[in-house]
Amino acid sequence: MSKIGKLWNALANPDRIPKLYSLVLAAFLLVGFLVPISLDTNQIYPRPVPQEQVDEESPLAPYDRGGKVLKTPGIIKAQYSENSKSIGMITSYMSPQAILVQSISPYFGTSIYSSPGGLIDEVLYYSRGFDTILESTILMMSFVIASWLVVNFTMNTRRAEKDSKNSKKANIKNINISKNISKIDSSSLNKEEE
Amino acid sequence: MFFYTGCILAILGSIATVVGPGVKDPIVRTFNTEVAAIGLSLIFLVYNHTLALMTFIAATAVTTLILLRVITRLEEIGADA
Amino acid sequence: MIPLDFLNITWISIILMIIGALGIIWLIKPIDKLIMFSVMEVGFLLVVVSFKYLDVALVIALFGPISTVTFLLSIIKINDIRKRNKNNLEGEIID
Amino acid sequence: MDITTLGGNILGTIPLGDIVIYLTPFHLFMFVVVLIFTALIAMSRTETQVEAEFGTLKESKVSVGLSEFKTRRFLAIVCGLATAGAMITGDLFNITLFIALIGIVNVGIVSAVKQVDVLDAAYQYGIIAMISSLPLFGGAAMILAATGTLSLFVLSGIAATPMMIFGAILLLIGIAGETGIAPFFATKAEMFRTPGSPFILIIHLSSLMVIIRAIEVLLIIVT
Amino acid sequence: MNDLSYLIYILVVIIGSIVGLLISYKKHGEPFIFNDMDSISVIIAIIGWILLFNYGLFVSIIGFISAMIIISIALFLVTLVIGMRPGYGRKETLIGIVISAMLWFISYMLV
Amino acid sequence: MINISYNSFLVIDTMNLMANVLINVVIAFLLGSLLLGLHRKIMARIQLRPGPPVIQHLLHSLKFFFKETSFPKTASMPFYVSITCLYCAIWILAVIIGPVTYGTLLIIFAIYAVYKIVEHNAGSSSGSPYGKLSCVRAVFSAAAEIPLFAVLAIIFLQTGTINIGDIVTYQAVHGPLIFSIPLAALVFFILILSKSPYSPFSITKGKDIISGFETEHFGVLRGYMMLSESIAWYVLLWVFLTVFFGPLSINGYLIGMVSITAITALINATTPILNPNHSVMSQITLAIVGIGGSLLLMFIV
Amino acid sequence: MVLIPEVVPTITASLYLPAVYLAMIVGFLGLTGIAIQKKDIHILILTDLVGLAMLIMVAAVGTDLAEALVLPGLVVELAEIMAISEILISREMRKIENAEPIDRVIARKHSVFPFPLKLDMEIMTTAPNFIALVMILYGAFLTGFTGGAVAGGGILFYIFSRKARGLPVIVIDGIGAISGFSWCLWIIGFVLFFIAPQYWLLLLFMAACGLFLKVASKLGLIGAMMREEYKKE
Repeated sequence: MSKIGKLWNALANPDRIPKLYSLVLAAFLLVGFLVPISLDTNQIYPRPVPQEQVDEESPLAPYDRGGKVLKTPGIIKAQYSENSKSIGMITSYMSPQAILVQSISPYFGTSIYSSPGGLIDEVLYYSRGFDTILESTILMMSFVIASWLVVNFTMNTRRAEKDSKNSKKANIKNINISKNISKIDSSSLNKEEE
Repeated sequence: MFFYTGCILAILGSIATVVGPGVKDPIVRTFNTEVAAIGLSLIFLVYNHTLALMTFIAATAVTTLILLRVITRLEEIGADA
Repeated sequence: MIPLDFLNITWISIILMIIGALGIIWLIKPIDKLIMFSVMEVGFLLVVVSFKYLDVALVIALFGPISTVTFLLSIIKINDIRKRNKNNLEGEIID
Repeated sequence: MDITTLGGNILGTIPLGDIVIYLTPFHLFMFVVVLIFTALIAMSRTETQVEAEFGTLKESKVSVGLSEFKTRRFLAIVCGLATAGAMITGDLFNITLFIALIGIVNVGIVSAVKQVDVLDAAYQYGIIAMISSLPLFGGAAMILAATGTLSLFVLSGIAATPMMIFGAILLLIGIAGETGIAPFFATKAEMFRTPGSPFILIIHLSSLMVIIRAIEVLLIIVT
Repeated sequence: MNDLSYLIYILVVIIGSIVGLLISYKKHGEPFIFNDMDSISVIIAIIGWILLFNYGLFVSIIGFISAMIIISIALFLVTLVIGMRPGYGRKETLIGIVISAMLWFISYMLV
Repeated sequence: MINISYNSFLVIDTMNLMANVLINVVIAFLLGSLLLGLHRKIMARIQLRPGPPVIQHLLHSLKFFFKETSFPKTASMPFYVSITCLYCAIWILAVIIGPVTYGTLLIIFAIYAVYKIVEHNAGSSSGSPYGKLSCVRAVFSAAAEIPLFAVLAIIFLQTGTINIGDIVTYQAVHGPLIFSIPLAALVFFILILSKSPYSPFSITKGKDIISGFETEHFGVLRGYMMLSESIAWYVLLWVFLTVFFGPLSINGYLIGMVSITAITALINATTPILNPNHSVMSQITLAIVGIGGSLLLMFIV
Repeated sequence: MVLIPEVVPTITASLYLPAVYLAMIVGFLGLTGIAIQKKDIHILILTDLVGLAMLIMVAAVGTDLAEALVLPGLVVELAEIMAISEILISREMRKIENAEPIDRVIARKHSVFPFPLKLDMEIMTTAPNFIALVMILYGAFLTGFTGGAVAGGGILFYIFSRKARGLPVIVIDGIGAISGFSWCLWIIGFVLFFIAPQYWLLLLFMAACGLFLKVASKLGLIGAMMREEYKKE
């Protein structure tokens, strides 16, 4: 019983939690090898065979989904196509500079279709736009956190100057003492690193 | 073909990251994750996820930057973390 | 089977990548690793080109130097720091 | 299994493309509760922790500084909105994204404090939040692969296969890590020792609400 | 309206015990002593328990009173005794229960 | 004409519902506080003390409504007051969902979660170190009690519904659930035990931290807290009895509630309070055993 | 003529199983690595590996949707690694600041704040202008998250190889404000998408450019952080 108690107490130590968690997860991933896994081929937003469009020398490979600019929509198989009235239009749209690039070289399909219009825009902005809101919010929040820490703490240059002044003063004052101390002290500091 | 090369690279890279030679040095470890990243890039390429691949390349560069910053910073302040 | 058959773009890129990967893993000195990293990256660039995605190749080419420079900088900096710490250990005060 | 057996009759849906937000009494209740708490957080000021000192008759006061207060309040409100969103969304991947957002914001809320122990706990929690992105997104992707859909409406009509159950358990592990239920409670509980009661309240609120919602989602998937 | 009657019963129980508590404190201001039984509370307890156990009988005898009222009165009387200050009213309750149970048993056998 | 009559019918229906809610809430409060008083009395008798009268808990809660209310200077202001209102509101809502309308169990689950949050914030919003400790412990205990509540997933898997009314009808056909999923019932009982006063699991209100999260709430606020506590106890017992024992008459409920209160009192009087970590981990172990065991049983049978 | 299949092609479907197994192996290795590591910084690096496993798992589905879902996954990884690394740094700094005063004289004197790097690399003076220009232009052409990342990389590289040090706080705030506004632009674009689908072209540009600006400015911020780190004398 006391052993269990000790174990339970050890589990309450924050340092051990990530390790415990990763162990549990790793063990569970091994279970995944026993589970029958197969891809259901009836997916939404399917795409053609890899390299098929390149072999056909389509200048828009690998994101060519048909359609004509501002006229006919491209082919998109969405979950609820009734919720998105103009589905496929974005995929079929190309900005003027994209048309220019298309006429220059047949090997720039990716960049053509990641400029406004194109498949990813269709999915990211139109049919699943809410996901992208969240995604960019996550990025923004992490930047808020990081930049707040940077500005107020880890990179506070004003404080750095103040501190360096202080430490210089202290240094001049205690130059003798610090000379004596530094030997002991720095060795103790660096011992941990080795 | 490239798919399996990608798999090999990813597995090799991750093994090396965990128990490779000299991984006590965090910089070495960061380098080794790069191998796995290239393996992943290959897989993206095979699936024709080229946009994701482009973003991944950019994001990897930034992630590496951040990691290296942490490493140097910690080394600088002599932290034992 | 002619040995020169292996000189097609697929095998070259794969061999380059594998060599690069093994090099990154087995060489311990960071600078050596950096060189091998470039080798691996070139192999990957080759693959992308053989897939005919030139724009992706462009991005890789652009980000290549950036990662190299970052790695280089931090390697130099860390070496610097370690040297200082070693000096520090010998009792020298750095201002 | 029909969604209505779990949450009550559907009061309405809000279609946002493929992502359909749906309202049942259960989701509405959770949504409203979270919004009430978020509103309260936006209004209230922080408490001051007063503790007696040893050896003297003085007392030490720990309170939250102004700039810290503003940042933390902002993050807390975002966290509240994210939790509210996670309550009513009807898309699997959307939920995982909401949960990831909650995780990162939770770390942020305590990241500004000065206590080393709390920072340590926040760091460990952050590590778990990062690791748990594997089971979260992986589980969602696995369910997508097994069924070809992410919409909970459609998922509720599909009978469970072993692969779906595997994905669901992966999802559960991810949520357990991200929300810090036992046996992973320690990192999260340590974070609560810092002052700023309204803000750390939202950490707790989000995790509990997400667990309840997760149980509902898992039941939808599994049956 | 089933719930309402139970609400009334609970209220009666509470009022009964409060009144009982007040009465017993009025009556016994002294520190707790094991003294003998209080005859009035014995009578109240017996009446209360008899009413509680045999309300069906009483309803059939006196037709115009509903069961609810009888039970309410019974509960009031019963809890008046139970709710007395600690140590008081225990023996009385016991006697009440025993006697009324016997009575109920007899009436059950007879009918 | 039809329209009017329909409207008046609606009005009568709403009035009926309101009256029903009111009656049930009052019953919950009164019966809950009587049960808590009984709990205290039984514990006292087991520990060979005379103990206070059964109505003492009720008198206490009423008493606080007439006391002077004061607010700590350090409190986090709107929260400090509103948290007690929320405390009260969620349990009244639980009464509406449970005994009045026989709604879905998930909402009661959610209410329990909100209750843990209220407990947490009541502790932390006052600024008192005891409240703070209680707040941290509330997080601990929430980590353990929410999985206990997750046992309702088992009920769902067994009965195919989570609606209380449907569960009752299911039990009327198939017999009480306590016979088919006894482990789930045990886990739910542990939850009730952890909510009862002086229990080995009630770390948030352990006497080592004075009164835990209630330490700094005075006067009317405290009155509201005690009121909601009684309602909570009643609701939890009601849910347990309804979900696991099937359709019961009101006398059945009464007997069930009294006996569960007596059992918890017996357990609480004889066990010490556990250290927070141990409390959490033992509850979680029980939850895992209960949920896993009942799943196994369901697969085997 | 383009042919979009109704179902996932068999090649993609046959790749699914090995890809998922690969993800599991990589994830397993990373997780066991985390379980046996003791130092926090190593754990942080290894979580990167776990993130890779997650990306493989998502990408293995092999549809357009999967590709769209890879992007949020990437962003989450990037975002979390950044926030957490910052917390790690600040924790270690607090630790050292709170250490015994006798240590502090030495520890602080040369450690808590980054010291300058004596380095004169040719590439740092000549290359940035050109690389940054190309990348920003290309990123502006791409727009969206990808373009933002590319252009942001350029800005990052440019800022961080400039010579002067001591970035005023206002600049960081300014960058933050730009990204905040562009985020709002993007949200407005998205909401209007559903209210007024007939203006989808305009809204598409709003959303794409908003996201582009946002991501680019954010990454530029990292450059500002890095410049403090690798400042020159």
